[in-house]
Amino acid sequence: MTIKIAVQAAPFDLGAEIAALHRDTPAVGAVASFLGTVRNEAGTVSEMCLEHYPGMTEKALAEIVQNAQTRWALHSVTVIHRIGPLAPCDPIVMVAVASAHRDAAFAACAFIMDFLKTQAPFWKQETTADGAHWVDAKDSDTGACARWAAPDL
Amino acid sequence: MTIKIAVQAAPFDLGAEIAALHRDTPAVGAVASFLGTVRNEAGTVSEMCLEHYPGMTEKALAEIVQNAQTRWALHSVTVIHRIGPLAPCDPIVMVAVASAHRDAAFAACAFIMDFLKTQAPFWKQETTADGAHWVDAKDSDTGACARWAAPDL
Amino acid sequence: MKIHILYFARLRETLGTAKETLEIPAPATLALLLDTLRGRGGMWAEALAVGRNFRLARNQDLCPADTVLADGDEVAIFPPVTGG
Amino acid sequence: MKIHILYFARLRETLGTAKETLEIPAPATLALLLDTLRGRGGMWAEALAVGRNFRLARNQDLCPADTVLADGDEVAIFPPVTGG
Repeated sequence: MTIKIAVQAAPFDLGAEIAALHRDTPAVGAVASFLGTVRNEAGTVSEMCLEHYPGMTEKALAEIVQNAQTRWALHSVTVIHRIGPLAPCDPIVMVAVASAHRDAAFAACAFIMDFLKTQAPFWKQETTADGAHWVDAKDSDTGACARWAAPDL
Repeated sequence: MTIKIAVQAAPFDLGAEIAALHRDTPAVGAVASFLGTVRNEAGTVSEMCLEHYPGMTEKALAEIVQNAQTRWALHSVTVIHRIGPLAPCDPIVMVAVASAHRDAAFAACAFIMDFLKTQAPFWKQETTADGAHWVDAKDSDTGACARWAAPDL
Repeated sequence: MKIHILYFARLRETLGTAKETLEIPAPATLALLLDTLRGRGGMWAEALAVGRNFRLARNQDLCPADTVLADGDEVAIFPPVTGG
Repeated sequence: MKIHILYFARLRETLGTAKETLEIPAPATLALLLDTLRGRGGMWAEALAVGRNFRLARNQDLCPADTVLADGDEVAIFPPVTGG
């Protein structure tokens, strides 16, 4: 399996990353991907800043991808997470999983996102008119991981 | 909700389609997408040709997307399916779903693919050294739809 | 009444026909239309035999064989779909 | 033994410290290290109080408070993560 993990301030090219997972790769029939962006439904967020724990982020992401690999037959996985200051609508994270069939690709992509949300050491700080404040963790994210604990999936 | 459905011989630009779903759209926090490509694990396929039922394909895809919309809070959906002759590794289909949160985006994307595979009138014909033959439908695809029938998902 | 019939993929090849328009007496269901087609014998009787795995659409919606037809309907008969 | 400690995000701001190196007697667990930090009183006692919602990592792996430390370990204390 080919694994690419990157933690970077720079934007990523989701289309190019997905293309790299299937181009000239006849064993791949399915690529499931996820893009997370800076949401700003209320229109109050002027900036979102991502702090992380250098070294542990890459390690945590690699472990999550390896755990996915033991559960599903995957051909390749790319995970890119941005850090530093971002604007509303900016891409934050992408996960793309290539497999022979769609069920493995979809499941592994959702699995990686669920664990990234609860185990990878990133923290969001939003800036609004009131100043900067740290985003609280969501119980629903912890709950999302629990569903993968079932012995038969 | 914004819906884009296209059935076309031309290639599509998955990255550009996904970007269109979240750019300048602060209500979107998640875009889940799927790319299906011409698989050729055994190396025997020289061409894959997609036949379809003009008119019904677009109608069937629109109904599937509308059904997804009644189940999940979606911001926008793009479905593009190619027709005509394709080569191994070529993209066949893309589904991209934008939502505020990832669970709705992932679920709706998988739902649309499951129903597209069993209800949208497309047929694949593979060409190998032996000539052209129609690809058989898979029981696993019919089974994949059954899971969405559960009353509480 | 006039029924426009379309055939797709393997079924189109087997029957050697992509489309035709048939005049049948009203009232009629899809099942009755299928009986009429089977009455031609040969590949028609074989490919459309009861229990064979094919799908039916009326006016571009998948539907069961007991669907009632109306004058001018577009009916399509095709193998299980394999797109995506 | 020497333990290198890192603080992140809200906890880093609350404690006014991003990192420090502490000399503590071996053997020691992460729980014992936390007790030592709480002993400083003020924000340290409050932010790291038992039952407060923070996470622990030893050498860049999430781990529970009963984890035994070794000389030169890197320990990180941080709020629940919110990336993605």
